[in-house]
Amino acid sequence: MRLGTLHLDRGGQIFLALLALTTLLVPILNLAVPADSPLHVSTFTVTLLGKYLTYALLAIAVDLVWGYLGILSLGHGAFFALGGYAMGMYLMRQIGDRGVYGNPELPDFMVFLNWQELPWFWHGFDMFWFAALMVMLVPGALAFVFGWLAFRSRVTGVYLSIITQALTYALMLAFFRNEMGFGGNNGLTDFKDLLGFDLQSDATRIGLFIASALAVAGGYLACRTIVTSKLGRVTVAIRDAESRTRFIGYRVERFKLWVFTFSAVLAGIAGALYVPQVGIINPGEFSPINSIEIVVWVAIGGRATLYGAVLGALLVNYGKTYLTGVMPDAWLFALGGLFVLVTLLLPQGIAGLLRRKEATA
Amino acid sequence: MKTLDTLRTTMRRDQVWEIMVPKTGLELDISHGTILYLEDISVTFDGFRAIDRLNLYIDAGELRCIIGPNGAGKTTMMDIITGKTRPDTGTAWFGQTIDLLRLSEPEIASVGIGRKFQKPTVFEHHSVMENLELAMAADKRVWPTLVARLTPEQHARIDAVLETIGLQAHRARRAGALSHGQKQWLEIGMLLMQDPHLLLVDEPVAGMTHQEMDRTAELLKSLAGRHTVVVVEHDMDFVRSIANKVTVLHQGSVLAEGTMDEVQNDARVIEVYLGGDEGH
Amino acid sequence: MTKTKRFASASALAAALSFGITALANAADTIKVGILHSLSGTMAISETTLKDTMLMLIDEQNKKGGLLGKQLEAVVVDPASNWPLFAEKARELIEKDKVAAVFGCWTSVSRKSVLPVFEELNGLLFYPVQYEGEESSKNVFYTGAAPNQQAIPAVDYLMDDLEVKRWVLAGTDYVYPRTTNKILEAYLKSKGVAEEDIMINYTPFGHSDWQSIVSEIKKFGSAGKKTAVVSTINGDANVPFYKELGNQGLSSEDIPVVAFSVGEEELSGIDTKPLVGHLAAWNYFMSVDTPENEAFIDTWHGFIKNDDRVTNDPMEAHYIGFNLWTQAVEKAGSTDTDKVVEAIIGLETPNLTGGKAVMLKNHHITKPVLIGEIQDDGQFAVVWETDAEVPGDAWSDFLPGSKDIVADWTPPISCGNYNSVTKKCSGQNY
Amino acid sequence: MPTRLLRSPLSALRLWLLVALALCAFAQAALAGSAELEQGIALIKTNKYDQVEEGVTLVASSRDPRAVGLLAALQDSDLYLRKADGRLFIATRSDAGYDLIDPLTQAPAGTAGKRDLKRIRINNRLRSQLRTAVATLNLTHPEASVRLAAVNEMLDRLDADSLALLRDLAGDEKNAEVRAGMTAAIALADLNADEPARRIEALDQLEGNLHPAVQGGIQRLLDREQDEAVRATAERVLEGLQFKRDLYGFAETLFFGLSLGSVLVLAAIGLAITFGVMGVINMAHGELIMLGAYTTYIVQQLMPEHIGLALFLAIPAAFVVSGAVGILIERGVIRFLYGRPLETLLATFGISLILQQLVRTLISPQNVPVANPDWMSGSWQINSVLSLTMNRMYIIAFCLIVFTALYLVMRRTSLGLQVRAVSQNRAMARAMGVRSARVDALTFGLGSGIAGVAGVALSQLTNVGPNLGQSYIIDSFMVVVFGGVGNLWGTLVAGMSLGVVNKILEPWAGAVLAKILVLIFIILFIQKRPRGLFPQKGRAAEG
Repeated sequence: MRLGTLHLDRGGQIFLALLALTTLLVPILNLAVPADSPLHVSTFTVTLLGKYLTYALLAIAVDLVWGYLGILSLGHGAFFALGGYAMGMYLMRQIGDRGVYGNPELPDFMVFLNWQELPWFWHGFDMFWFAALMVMLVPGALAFVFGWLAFRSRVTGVYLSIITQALTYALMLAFFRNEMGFGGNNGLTDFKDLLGFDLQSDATRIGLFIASALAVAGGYLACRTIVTSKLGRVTVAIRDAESRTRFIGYRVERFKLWVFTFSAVLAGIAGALYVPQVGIINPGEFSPINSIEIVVWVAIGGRATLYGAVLGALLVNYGKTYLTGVMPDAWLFALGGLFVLVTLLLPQGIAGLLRRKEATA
Repeated sequence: MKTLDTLRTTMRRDQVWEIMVPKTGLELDISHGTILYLEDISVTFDGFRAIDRLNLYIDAGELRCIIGPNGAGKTTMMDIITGKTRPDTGTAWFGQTIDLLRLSEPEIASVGIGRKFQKPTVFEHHSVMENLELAMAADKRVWPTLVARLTPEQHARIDAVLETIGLQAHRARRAGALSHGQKQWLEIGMLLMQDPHLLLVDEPVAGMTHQEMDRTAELLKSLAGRHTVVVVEHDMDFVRSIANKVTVLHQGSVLAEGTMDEVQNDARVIEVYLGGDEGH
Repeated sequence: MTKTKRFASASALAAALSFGITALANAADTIKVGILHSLSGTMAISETTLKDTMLMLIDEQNKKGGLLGKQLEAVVVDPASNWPLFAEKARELIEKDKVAAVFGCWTSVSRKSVLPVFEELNGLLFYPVQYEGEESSKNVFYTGAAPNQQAIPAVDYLMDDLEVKRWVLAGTDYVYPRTTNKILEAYLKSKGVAEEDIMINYTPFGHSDWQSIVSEIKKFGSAGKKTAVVSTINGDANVPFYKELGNQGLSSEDIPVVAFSVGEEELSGIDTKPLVGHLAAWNYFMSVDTPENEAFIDTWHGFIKNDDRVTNDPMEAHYIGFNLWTQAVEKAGSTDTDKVVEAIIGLETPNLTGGKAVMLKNHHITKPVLIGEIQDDGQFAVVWETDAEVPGDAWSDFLPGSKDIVADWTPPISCGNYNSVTKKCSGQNY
Repeated sequence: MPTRLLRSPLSALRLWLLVALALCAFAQAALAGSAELEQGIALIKTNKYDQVEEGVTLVASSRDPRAVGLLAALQDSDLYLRKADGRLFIATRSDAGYDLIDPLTQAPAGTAGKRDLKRIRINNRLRSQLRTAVATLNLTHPEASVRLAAVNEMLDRLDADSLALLRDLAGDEKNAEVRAGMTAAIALADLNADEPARRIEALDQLEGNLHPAVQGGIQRLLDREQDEAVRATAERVLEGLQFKRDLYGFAETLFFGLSLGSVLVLAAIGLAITFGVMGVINMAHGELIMLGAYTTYIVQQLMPEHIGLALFLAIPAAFVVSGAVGILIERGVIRFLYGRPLETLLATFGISLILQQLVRTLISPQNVPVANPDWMSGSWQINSVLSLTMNRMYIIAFCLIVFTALYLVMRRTSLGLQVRAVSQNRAMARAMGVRSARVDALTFGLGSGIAGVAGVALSQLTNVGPNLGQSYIIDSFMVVVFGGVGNLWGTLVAGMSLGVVNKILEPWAGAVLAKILVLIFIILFIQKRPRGLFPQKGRAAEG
């Protein structure tokens, strides 16, 4: 047991080893190897990998609540987006007077809408520590309040899934409103620098890539610690037989609440790392379809394995990048077909397939 | 209207809000010799009266069997005691001091009532040992659970229970892979790990072979005395083999109570079991 | 026993790395042109046509012998109406496919999303849709209308010719309608329209239940003054809006609607009988009778192999943008971004309505403004047009924040965001 | 109007015409009239906006009974010029090109090809003028209903000459309603009378008249009125009007709410079967609706001459198409996933992507046009403030019919019995001899077919395009969950109440905020009642 959280987790060990290798190699291949060398990794690839890693962290967060707690959240995109907005607000404030209107106080879109002063909820976001705190606090608090309401009154199964969907849908509509003060449909964009580092420079991109890799590794280890502890056994018990768990004396709603909140915080961190790498955050991230897609990654990778979630996120997103370029007119057929086939043929996901091969080998 | 009333009660100035009142009297008091009081309980589902003004008293340390035809309200009664179902009327007290109707399921479990379900529900994805570990009496709050490690005493206790239920050889096996009878025992083992004052056992021998049945009877009998055991069962032979006192439920209320012989000779019981068309 | 698994994980990662490493170096014999329009998702409705238009233009150019003696090659990607994906695809086109120019984007947010990428990698984007202005980038050429090339002339027409006294500004809640309405509000007030004679209403994207809003407009319009609706409602939310107008009995004589986002393509999705007489302001209509337009429509029908397909304003914008780009490349003798950017300013090309489109110093072009009435065949009859082309204005004179700002990409200013009062250039990324 | 006339360079001519019109009204000089008619027609033939405008004025002032047909045709853009001989005809499209009718005699005049004719173009200004002109001419129309419509039309644009005409005609008018309308118009003009008593009298006459022009007129009177007595009367009348208006306004909101609710119910009701009864989280539900809408389009394309009939035929066709696709999905995918409801979500999500892209590829990424039959458009005018649009009324009725039919199927047929049996206890039902595989397929087909039927209805209200399904799927799930999974009544009540609540909130919160509030309301409501409005009770619901 005490050999560490990675004991008996070959998938996790391999994943972390590969992650460490990539994190070491990619910066070298990007910065030190000349651009014309076949070994050179382009900045495009670095940003892309960084983006995939934030998705992987998001998928881990979803797998924690879905795979180990049985809560199918169709609203995790909301926590991701909120974390992203918190980071985006910091980046907006960092622009300072370099915006198109040169207003030192107000972001461009506020000048544009004739706002005279900064809304109260924008204060404090000029400080990185505050923004970093909000990245975790806002999604966490929302998840806590929402979870407290929902778990206390024992909303379960599809009912829970649908109201998480309602939550993210409502947030999407709200953030689309320009009156909300988050830039409406255009969202937040045109970022310049982060902690004084130019976001356009290769070194910053590498830095963000490494930060994402560390976050994924940290998130993975944290989740792994939870699921291998007795707490993890309780959550699986809740997943499999909720009322039985209650009858042996566990306050199911509290377990659900804390794990759900933790998962939301992870999703928020993923969002915060995502935004500086893609350069934009807008209400589209709240769209219910996005949240469903996250669940699909986890399902394809394999539920309740954590590393499967990472695998699924990487695979589906790489597939998307690749197919939208190669077969722009037909990639949805491939993606849709993949979803159907994996559900039918690989109920345990790819991780399940690997495990099965391992068992028969 | 109902919300208005709630609001009015909430706003009463002479009262402290319910949530702020500390829950008192969670220590079991059985000084009067009775551990469970169910009085005047009624439950209705969709117009169907599942429990109809039920009165039932269980003495501390006794082994009580409850029988009755299908739909007599046996499982519903257990649901009420464990907090799964709230009755429309009536009171349910555990000992002298604990009002069961004000507690949630985990609270009821933690004051010392354990339950085995009709359909064996063990945690299928956990090993036998993990099942027992989860059920073990311990601090069951979130943070302590995260940092909990098994102490040597706890290991010893699990081993002891494993021996009692005869599953030592299967300790690392997935519970889902156990046979039906083994699951039943595992569930009883989980009950034991909880170390409850009152055990509610719903149809423990359904689907068991004769040998398994005998062992179960032994086990239950050995528990009585130190624990109070209430068994709901259909199998008359099994009931006869363990019970000294039997309660017959019919249409949601007590029809007869006494030793097995007494109830078997009770004219109303015979009528219900043989004369009625819903015989077993 | 874990070999398979390790292999699978490793190959997944290797695959992820490989497309970055294998930078294609075979771009020597063709000039690549990127097409960045959504082919799936919500915007596919509008953008797919533009992809086809670009393919047609490239095809035609190749028939004429290509450019600089090389054939053009279209690189089509699908950003799937997903704004971050736009940025990713833009990067892919410039960095990986090494395209010489990109034609694409429709919504403002997609343009905003790709803008930093184009500026960072020094790419070229031709943006073909009417937009809210307040932007001028070194790397972007705006071939659609700026607000002064669409909204203000339309309001002038309503005011002078239809004697409209009361105004409903209805729009979808995003930046283009917000800005346009801000500009119009300021403009109307400057013309003496009272506050209570202006009603502003915003609805979400894809709004489909217009009953309450139309009923409100009806009430607003029954105050005895001639009322008109200026609609910046986005694309296909217009269809249920017009249907509701028709059903509640509001005809174009009672309350005319002038729309800035409704073109032939949007109308091809509806029965236009109840809409006859409502207006739209554009810089091009399919019904315009010129030889250039006739040729364009014939080519289009031949290319798409369907004579029922319509043409619209953004298609013309791509036509102009593409022609200006090819001219600039020929003039510069290279597809190098800096050379093309320098060469393109001041070039002119015939537009499809019988005039000339000139690329201005602020990267916008000159356009005529046409106002058309919807006919029952889904086409527009031009009822009014400007005497000459109107130069596009990047920074509106009617917004307090931008009235001192000018864009001029020629020396000595060379800035898209030059404050003529403080003499400072701000908001540039380099 | 008169001020505008003076602005034009031809104002002198117009002024003369005005006099002529006034004269004509009394003298009925047929000869002079026909001369004006000829002159007007000549101007219309020029096909230049301002000259046509002059022409219309002339034709209208001729008061020639033949003028109405001509002007009405021009108003409908049906008036064409034959290039060969420069004669005007009313042309209607036919198989061979156009059928021609003489605009003055209304006699058939042969046919012509598309290229032989040139349409007389009109613009908004002309349309407006034509409307008044036609209305003025229609004041003497033999049909009372036409006269009434004409009077109401004129209330909006009263001027000196139309008023003179109305005063003249009011005395002879036989029909009470039309006369009331004319009196109201005169009273409205009398609000400007010099004597206070006449103003009060006019106000009394206008009491309770809901025509928007009346309220505006009284409001303007109040703004300038000095006389206390008149003020008091005006305020009283206005207050009464306002009360009535509010009342009808509320009725209108309710109607809007119910019609929105009907759309929600229609969209959700198929899902109430597939999701509610079978437990399949069917993300492809929206696309099944979309298929229904596309079926409508295709049926209309097959019979372009009979739009209305096509719509009726589309209902069974859409049911069959969507139902068949549904059965295909069930047999091909879902049947392997029973007992794993959350995984049906993933598979059906994939199917929805495929179906969307399929439509984009096979038909078109653009929206397709679906025509509304004439009886679907327009509205039922109850009074000047309350009118119920026809298409919405049909939708409400259609929704109730579909609901009733489905309800009867589920309650009264053996299929319904078997469906309920399977959904409650699969093993038991199978033991009782229910062929559960067949029942599953049929149930899913039924739910999908109903979704297709909903698509037919939606095609009449909104865009038919590949994204159609996406815009309804989330709302559908909300409705089903809010109503209580597995309960058809719940779906009906939930859809209707969400629709009404949304519409009540909309005027003061705006469309977006109203929707957000409704969503928050659903979230909080589910906390209070975790199994929806009408939960399934008892043991069956557990586990």
